[in-house]
Amino acid sequence: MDFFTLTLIKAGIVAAILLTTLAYLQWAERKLLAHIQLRLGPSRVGPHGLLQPLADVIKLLTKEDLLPAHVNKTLYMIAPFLAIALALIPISVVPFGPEIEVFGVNTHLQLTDLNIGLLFILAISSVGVYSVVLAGWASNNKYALLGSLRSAAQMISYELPLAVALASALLMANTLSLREIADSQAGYYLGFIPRWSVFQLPMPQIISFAVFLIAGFAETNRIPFDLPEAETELVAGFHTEYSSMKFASFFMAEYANIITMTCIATLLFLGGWHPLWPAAYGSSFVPSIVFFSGSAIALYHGLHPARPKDRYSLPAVAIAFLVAGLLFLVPALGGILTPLFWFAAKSGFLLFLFIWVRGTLPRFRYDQLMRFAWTYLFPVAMANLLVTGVLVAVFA
Amino acid sequence: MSEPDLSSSSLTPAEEPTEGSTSRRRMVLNMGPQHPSTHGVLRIILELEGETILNATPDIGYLHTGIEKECEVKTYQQVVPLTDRVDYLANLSNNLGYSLAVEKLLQLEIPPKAQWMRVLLVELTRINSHLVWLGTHAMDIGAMTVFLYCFREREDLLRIFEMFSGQRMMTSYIRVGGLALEPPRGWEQAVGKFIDAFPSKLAEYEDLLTKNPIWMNRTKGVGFLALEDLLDCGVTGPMIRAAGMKWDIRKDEPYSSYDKFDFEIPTREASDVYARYEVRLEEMRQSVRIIRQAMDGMPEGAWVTSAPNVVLPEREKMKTQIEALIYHFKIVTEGFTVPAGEAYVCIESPRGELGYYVVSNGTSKPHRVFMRTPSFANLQALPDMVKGRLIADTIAALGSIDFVLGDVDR
Amino acid sequence: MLPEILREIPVARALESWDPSAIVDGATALGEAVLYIAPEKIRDVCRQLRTEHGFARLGGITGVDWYPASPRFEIVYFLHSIGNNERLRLKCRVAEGQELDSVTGVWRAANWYEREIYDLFGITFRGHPDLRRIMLPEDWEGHPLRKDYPVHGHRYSYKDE
Amino acid sequence: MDLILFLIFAIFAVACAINLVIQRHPINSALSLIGVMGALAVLYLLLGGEFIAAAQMIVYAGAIMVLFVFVIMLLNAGAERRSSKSLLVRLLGVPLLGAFFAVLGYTVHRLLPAVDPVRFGEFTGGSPGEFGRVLFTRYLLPFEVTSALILIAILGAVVLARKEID
Amino acid sequence: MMSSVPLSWYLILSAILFGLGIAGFLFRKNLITVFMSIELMLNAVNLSFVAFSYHLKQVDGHIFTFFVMVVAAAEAAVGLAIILTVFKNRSTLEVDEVDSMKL
Repeated sequence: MDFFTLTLIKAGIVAAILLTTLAYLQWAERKLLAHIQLRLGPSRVGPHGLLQPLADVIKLLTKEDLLPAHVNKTLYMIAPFLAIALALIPISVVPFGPEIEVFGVNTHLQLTDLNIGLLFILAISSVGVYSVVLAGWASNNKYALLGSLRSAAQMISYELPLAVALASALLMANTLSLREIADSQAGYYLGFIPRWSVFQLPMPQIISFAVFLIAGFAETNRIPFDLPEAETELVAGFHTEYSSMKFASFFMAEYANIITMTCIATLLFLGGWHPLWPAAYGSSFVPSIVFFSGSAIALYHGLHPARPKDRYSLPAVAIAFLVAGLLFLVPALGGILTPLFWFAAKSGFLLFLFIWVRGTLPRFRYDQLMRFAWTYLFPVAMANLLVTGVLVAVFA
Repeated sequence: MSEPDLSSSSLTPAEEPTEGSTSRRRMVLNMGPQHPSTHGVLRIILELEGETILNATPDIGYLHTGIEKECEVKTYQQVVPLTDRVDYLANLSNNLGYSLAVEKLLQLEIPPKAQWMRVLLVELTRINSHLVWLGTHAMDIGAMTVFLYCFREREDLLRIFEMFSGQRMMTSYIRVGGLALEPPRGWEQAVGKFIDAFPSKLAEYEDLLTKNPIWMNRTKGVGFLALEDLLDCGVTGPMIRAAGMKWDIRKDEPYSSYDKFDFEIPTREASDVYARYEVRLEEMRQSVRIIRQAMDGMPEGAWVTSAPNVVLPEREKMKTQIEALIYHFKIVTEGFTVPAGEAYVCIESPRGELGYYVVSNGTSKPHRVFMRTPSFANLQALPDMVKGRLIADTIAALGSIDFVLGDVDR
Repeated sequence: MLPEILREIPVARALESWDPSAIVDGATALGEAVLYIAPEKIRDVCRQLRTEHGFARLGGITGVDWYPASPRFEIVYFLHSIGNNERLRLKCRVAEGQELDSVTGVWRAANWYEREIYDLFGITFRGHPDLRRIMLPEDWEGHPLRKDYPVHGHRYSYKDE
Repeated sequence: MDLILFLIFAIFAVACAINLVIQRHPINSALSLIGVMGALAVLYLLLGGEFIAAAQMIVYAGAIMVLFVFVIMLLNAGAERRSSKSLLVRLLGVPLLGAFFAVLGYTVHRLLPAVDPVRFGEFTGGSPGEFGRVLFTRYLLPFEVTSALILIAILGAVVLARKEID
Repeated sequence: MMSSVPLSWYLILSAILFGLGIAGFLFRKNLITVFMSIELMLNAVNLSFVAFSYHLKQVDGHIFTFFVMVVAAAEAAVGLAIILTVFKNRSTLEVDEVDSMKL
């Protein structure tokens, strides 16, 4: 098939899935957070609030787009655009699975494979700080300015430990192509311990994984590092003056960044789409089992509904899960879907972590945040890099 | 409060220093009157260098409703609903303080059951107020979940208040002479259920905060003010107990038969935000203890005093006896008269010393009601707490003062 | 001129011996002691009470308007000694237009209370560091807690609107 | 394809550079400079410099320029004052500059020996692997010297920007 | 061949950018803008390095570019620190006004 056509099809699929995930990640966050806090979360729009993202989008689109009088207009308009663009670009080099064959066409489950894929992501994300800085500056508002100053300092500071943590994982993978990085983690020690980066010899990258996650929290401005938009201090930080879709784009950018971050973590540290244990021990049946048990649970609750409307919604969910589980058992599809399942499961777990932490921790103070980056995170990441380097040099 | 620099604390909003002046790097930030963490309409004029606060000037009065003036045109009993609106998170404490002052002027004897009921309700109010404080304070520092946990328990409390008075917040349940209504059927079960469950809920909050390193980083050593300064600023309540002063009006000048209850006064030495947090949490535990004692030893008897010229007669009597009807008519139309004189009564509200100074000129309306509200005095200590610290510390310090703007502005 | 009834209060006796002209009157009612202080002496009396008699706390200051009596105002100081567990009320009778010494130098707590009285009663305190309106807007006319201030029918619009 | 990409990004770079020079407010100039750097990164990619293109974005656009923007925001530096220039300068400045560039371009074009035009993908020596190999063998000494320089620069910056101890 | 670009075009672009850098350096008065003009000149030179590197099919030009970047980073750190200090002492960024050696 023609390269352009193929890329266009893949781009369409990725964009559709990514944007849906963005919308539903927000729904999932609200729902999960609500359950952590012993409340229900969105439940009015659609069954279990499933249409809430749609309602939000409609609401935000139809809201009046305010342009405050005192802003620097050009930069004020550019900033949210920049934010969403720079947040969506990196996903183009992320591989979601191995090479597959669909309708006789061999292709990678990836938009494009750059041999400097990781550098590309770093390059794009390092520019991402401008959207925040410009938004704060252009708003001509003191809270926004303070927020963006904080943000600039924070993102630069945490980029260092982040990059160093990546470097130690790269030392073992010995490539910058994300697909090759994931492939370097295939296989198992003793037949069952996965050779993921976090377990890989000579130096398991657990420490750099932790550093990467913490710095990732900071890079994406999530609690406990959400100082640029710390609402109780700076009202809403850099996007205080934004409304309507411009405001929404900052939020979408934040969630897109989180998704990118979890994808990189999965690829670099958790072995990408490689299952937790070998297919010989039945790992390829895991997705079906998961979906079937989900289906059974939904069916059980549908038969004993807590609320009247669950009588219909939960069996519907059960049927959907059943179909999904059966799809994995179809030989032609199973080969494609199983790696995707593992990739999504690992990223999903990390996303859950992001939400969980938000429900648990308070916020750092600005100076504590900077001190944490420079006096704990960075030295730890450096030491880990050194040890990894020595061990790789000795054993390789 | 130290002597403010008049030249720099100008009230014009967000005045930009003039170009080329040496103070060009100083930024004036208007925190409030609409700001997520000023809990109402408080405005703090912050002078910043970077994020360091050079000077903080609170500007109050945005919620000034002239309650003290309004009291002068209401009859004595009509003032009670106004006191609800002073400190709207601890309205029963305000009801009690005012009622005690008027009762002192009238020299009324309150039956034991009413007194014990009052203690119970006021302690429930203390828990209620502290829950709102803990929730919003934790929310300010970013711990969102604690906020919702606290409001879950507060909801139970508001239901109990509704059960007693028919109102969730503006209860007006404690009146001059006793209580407004007979305690409802089943209040023992409702209150009992709450205080049985509450200690485990407190433990839940503590799990999320007390040993949390981020929480400790944010609160320990923040908002410190030495005991002498606190006394000098007129600060009372949990804040002064967190500085090591073991002083609680419930113990030192017992009112409403608090002397018959057994409880501890928690104190800490550190005088920072964390110490205030610990003191208030411990106070909630002590309140549970007091409530349990009040429930176990609740005396039998009348819930309102027998003073026909002050307290409305029973419905049945009013319909059958002419004296009762006359009293009812007189109290409803013109209120009861209070002998000329003045009385100052202070009680320990959740925020500190809550004093009511009532001056009577012998008519049925007070000549002057002065509310010595704790938040007003406590807020004066804010500038000294935050000078030289960061913006984020202001948020923590503000939360630790636990002021209510209605209480500040009246 | 210490009234007989105050002889039993040690603080009153001590003040009397320190400056006989400071106390002009006094009363105890309902178990609360009230001393009427000569307005020009109030700051010295407060300082004396704080340093010598342990009244470390100023509970508050307020005013009472006895319109149309003369002198019209009473300024009431609520003093408290935590150490002795003792409360004392000082009063100054002030005529309209008469100034009073500020006690902010004695207790910092007096700052806002005096501003409040300045705002709501219109009594000026000499030596106050920052005597501005506290509750009402700066350009408000009149002093609402005065008895001759109308309760109804007042209109106000913010100047900069 | 090469030509189109080159033209797009070359014109973009020049436009940004001109904007840098004529803008009065430093923040606009800084953003223009970031535009120039982004365009140059793409041109590096066209010339086979994969690593250097990424480094351009990470180091130049992502770190150095953030520092600039940060300082501009911190100082809240206002727009430059307009200076009074003579009429001659105003009228002739821009055409003269254009003419100068034309002459310059012609000279460069003429002086350069006829070589093969640039074709994308012909030179792959700029990949990170190749780059690293040369950097850490042939250029090891300069590399170490540069790291010492960076260290000294950090110390210098800290000393300069530190608050006065009073 | 229509779709390829002569090497000289890269060099001309580099020259133009360099010239604009000089123009900015000479005409601008704001210290920070002057500083940024210098960065623009460095970038222009980098482009020539990379272009020559392509011509010679050697990676050395890239390495030179890399060193230039590192030096530029060091320069920016120190330079901006100096600008901060100048602004702190004189509260201006105009080149013309920063003309005395001492305050």
